[in-house]
Amino acid sequence: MSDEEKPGQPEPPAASEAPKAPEAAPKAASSPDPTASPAPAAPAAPKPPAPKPAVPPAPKKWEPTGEVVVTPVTEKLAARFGDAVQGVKSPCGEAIVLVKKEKLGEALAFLKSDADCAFDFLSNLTAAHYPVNDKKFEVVYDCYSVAKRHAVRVKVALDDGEPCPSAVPIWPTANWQEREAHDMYGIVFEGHPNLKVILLPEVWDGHPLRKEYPLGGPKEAAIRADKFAKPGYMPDDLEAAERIAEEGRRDH
Amino acid sequence: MTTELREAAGTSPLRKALETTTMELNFGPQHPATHGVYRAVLQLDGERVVGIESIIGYLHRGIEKWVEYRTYTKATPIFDRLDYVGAILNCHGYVGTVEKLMKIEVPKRAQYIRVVLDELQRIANHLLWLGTHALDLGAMTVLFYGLREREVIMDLFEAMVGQRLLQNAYPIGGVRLDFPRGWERACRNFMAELPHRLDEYETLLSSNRMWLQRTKGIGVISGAEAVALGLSGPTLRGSGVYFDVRKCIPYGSYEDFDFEVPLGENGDVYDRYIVRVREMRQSLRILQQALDGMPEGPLMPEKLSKIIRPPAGEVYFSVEGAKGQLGYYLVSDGTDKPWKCHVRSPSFINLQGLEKMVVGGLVADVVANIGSLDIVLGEVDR
Amino acid sequence: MTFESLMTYVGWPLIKIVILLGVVAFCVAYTVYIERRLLGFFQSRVGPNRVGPFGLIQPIADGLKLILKEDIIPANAQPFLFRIAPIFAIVPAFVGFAIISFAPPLVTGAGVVHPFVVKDVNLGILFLLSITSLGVFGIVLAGWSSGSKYPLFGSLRSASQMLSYEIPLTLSVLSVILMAGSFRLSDIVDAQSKLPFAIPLILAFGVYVISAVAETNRIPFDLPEGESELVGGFHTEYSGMRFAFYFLAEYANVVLVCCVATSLFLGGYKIPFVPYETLLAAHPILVSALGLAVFGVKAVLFLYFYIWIRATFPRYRYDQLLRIGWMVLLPIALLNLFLVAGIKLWLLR
Amino acid sequence: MTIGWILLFALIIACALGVVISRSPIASALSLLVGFVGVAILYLALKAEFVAAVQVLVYAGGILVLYIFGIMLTDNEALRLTRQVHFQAWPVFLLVLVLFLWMGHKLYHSDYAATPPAAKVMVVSGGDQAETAIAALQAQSQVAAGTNTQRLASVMYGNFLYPFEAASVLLMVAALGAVFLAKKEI
Repeated sequence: MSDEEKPGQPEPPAASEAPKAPEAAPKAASSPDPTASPAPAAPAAPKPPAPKPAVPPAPKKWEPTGEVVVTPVTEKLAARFGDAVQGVKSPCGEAIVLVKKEKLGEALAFLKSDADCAFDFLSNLTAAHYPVNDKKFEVVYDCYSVAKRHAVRVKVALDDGEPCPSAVPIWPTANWQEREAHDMYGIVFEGHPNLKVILLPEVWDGHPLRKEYPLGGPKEAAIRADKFAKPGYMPDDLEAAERIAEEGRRDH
Repeated sequence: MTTELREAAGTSPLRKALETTTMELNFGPQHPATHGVYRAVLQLDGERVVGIESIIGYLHRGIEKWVEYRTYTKATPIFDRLDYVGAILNCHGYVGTVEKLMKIEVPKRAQYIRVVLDELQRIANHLLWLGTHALDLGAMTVLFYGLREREVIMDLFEAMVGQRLLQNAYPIGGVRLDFPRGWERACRNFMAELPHRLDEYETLLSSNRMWLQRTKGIGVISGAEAVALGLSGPTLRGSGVYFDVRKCIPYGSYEDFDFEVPLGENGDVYDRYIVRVREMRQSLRILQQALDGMPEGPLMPEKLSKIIRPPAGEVYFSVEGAKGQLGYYLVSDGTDKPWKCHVRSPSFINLQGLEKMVVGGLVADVVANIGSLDIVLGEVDR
Repeated sequence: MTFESLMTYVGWPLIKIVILLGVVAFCVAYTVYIERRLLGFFQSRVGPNRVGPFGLIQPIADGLKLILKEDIIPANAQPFLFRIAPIFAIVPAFVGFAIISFAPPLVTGAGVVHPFVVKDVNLGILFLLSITSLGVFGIVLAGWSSGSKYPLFGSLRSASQMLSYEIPLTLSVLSVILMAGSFRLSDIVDAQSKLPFAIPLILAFGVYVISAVAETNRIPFDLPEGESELVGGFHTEYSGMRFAFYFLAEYANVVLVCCVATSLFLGGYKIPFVPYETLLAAHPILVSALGLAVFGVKAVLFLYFYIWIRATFPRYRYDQLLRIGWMVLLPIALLNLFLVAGIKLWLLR
Repeated sequence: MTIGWILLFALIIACALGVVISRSPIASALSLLVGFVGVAILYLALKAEFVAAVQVLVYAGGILVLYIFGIMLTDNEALRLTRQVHFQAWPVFLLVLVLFLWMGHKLYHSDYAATPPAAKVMVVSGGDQAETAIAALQAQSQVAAGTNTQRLASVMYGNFLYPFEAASVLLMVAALGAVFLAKKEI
């Protein structure tokens, strides 16, 4: 047990260096209006930055380490799509390519239909949120070929609210996984047959896996705020709720 | 002639009464055959299913969000709560992912111990599945027999790691403790007993005409359809597709062992059933080899920092879970907490195949098909 | 009206009915207990063993619990039908016992005969069939009046199942009637003095057993209440006492079927292969007591067989069940009937 | 005793009316059930146990269940909106009344024990008066003496075998026709 406890203790601000810091900005933007679910407010754009002392100065971009892995599949993709396909560094030797959004549908269809690639099995589809990057979202496709037994990961970077072509026509298995990514990140998949909530309740506000979304959700943040409030304090002050939630998060 | 009659009835209320409509049946979320809080809205024409809409998320606990606020070590036990009847396999998937990302070399003995526990867990999972599946189809005795054997495995787990259901079995890097004294003998006793028990179940089910009538030719899904739908594990192999992560993307020393991957032919409920039963026998083979060829050596790698801080980057790693390919997509930002962790849960994706299996069948077949998918709602909803 | 005639027409039947009702209710309650214990043994577990020695008071505890529970009537239900439906189920199940002779008649001193039957009706078996055919109303009305879809499904299935299986059941009973030449149950039992009908009428016996399992809605034919599909089937919405009525009705039907099978096919209170005349030499009370015991043993053995089936088999699907009824059992029953009629006409002249 | 009979008759007639008048189809079906049972009691009183048992077995336990089966599968609201009794109700009622009076008159004034449409009476009632009718029948055919059931059987399968078979063929045709009509497409 002791080795589990230790990492938690020496946790000065050093632990939350790079990407966690700029959470504050989009959070402040989203918190007053948690109902903006499908296309949430652009981070920090309409509102002045929240007055927070803890905001570190220069947000660093999220950069993977390691080196780019080249396999016959990535070569073939590069040959076919040229600049639209770009290798991504991997710390553990995985073949990853970043495809431009315009070419994504074409590239995925090519991966499925090409005789050498033959990626008939979409193993995993998910999304990720990098608030500090230029393009804030990534959709990740882990393709596997049951026949050829090789794998490749295709990624596409998206702006907030930018639609992504649906992979359902290519791999039917993408159906629920895209719905889940839509639930969790608010990514809109164009051409999806039935893009509606799957894991969340139908009336859920916001997209929980976005980084600005507090653990426990806005409602719980408000409840926490209420608990610490003085008598007569209005509990709908979401600023304070966020602050308390942040404290709670640090406690974890 | 009939249409003429209908036309003759005109627009009178009588005509309205003569019209047939489909019936909407709410199947779950509290229903004995949904194995948890799964809800399906069935469109029925008489007893025939013409449409199904799956509604899930009743057990969604936001594990993926939660993990982002935990250190890598502290996140480990959370994943046991996904598939709570195959917890060790979840744990293996997660620690394997971190190990792959950090390029940690797990000692050979630890790998073999993991194989032993994994396969025991797989057998335990399949035993519970067999019992509940049989109970869904009305054969209640098999459930109690299956639980009886599973109990032995639970006791083995308890002796090994101190927990029965949610074991938190592996730390990142290896295993915590070696087999306790006498454990191996107890395990071998169980392994000697199980084949006879399996024969017993097969006498009760595989050679039972009623069982065959309820399962053969029901919920057929072809290999190509199954691959396109992303099904994996016994559900996919029941359709005759050779895809087992242990063989195709080997991990954790599985390449050392000699075992077969049972395949079905028709992709029906029976094939999925028989694949799982045969898989248990193959798991016994692996167990035997792992116990016989157990290497000596350390249980944890020598150089492993107490604070797990992987390099920034992303990784996808999958193990053969009890239900299928159990994958973890992990993004690290170089800190001691994951930036993102997504679980490719086989139950969630296999459940998509249900629509293909049940439409056109009867209500009773819905139950058989849900049973044959072997879903655990903790894993579907995460 | 004299006292004696009053006793003959009202008193004795009433006393018999009261005794029979008590005994049957007791037997039914303990059938549940026996089933749970036996299932426990079949499934390598214990079964109820906490309430009283060996859990013997368990049925009483269960009954008390059910009586004390709230009687819930769903908002969508049709209250009147919902209330009376359980009565439709339980009355036929209990009335059926009226014609069964459990033991040889007790002959006392001056040639006065006390038959061990409430009323040995002339058309006994026909009466039984027609009364039990009314039991389906309890199920159909329950499903209809609950205002819920699972009970509706259950009762639809039940109605078609009971109608389908009544025909082979009746045909198999008909061959017994042909052999015995009478509808009267005591005549049928007497006709089996030498040999139980189960041996010459093995086909009819098989058809009867299968149809009876289906008529009483038990595994493998328990589709109307197939719990993994229809939750509880027709009684999903029932609770408390009204649920207990259905529960009792089901087990009363099981006991009834066991008793009827004993009377029709297993020789009733006759000891197989032992000439009845040798027994008559003994004391009359002994004869009756022995007959009662023999009847009980046969019925319990049949019950054991029933429970054994439940522990072993999975459930059929609805369409398969109907197919078996119409395509397999009905032709077999018809064939058997023709065979028996032919034998009776030409061989046993 | 007579009061009991009058009550029974009243019940049967009330149930018969209930079948026709009731708005709710399920109530109609239930009145029909009570009516069937009441008629069965009448048969029992007339010593036609076989007919009584068959009445309950076939009509109450079989056919009525099919009716209810049908009712359960239909849209009840639409049925409730359908008018059960139309403008022709009163003329029909008068006509039926006339028919009943005529029948009563005929029954009251005819000495049917002597004339041989006895089989009809036999099948319908099987009562005490029918005993003489059977005696008359026995004179012209080889009807065996025995219980009520046996005699009914020998009449039905002896004298009236051809009408009986014709009726069954008719029923078979009706059943096939019903299947043909009910099937969506053939």
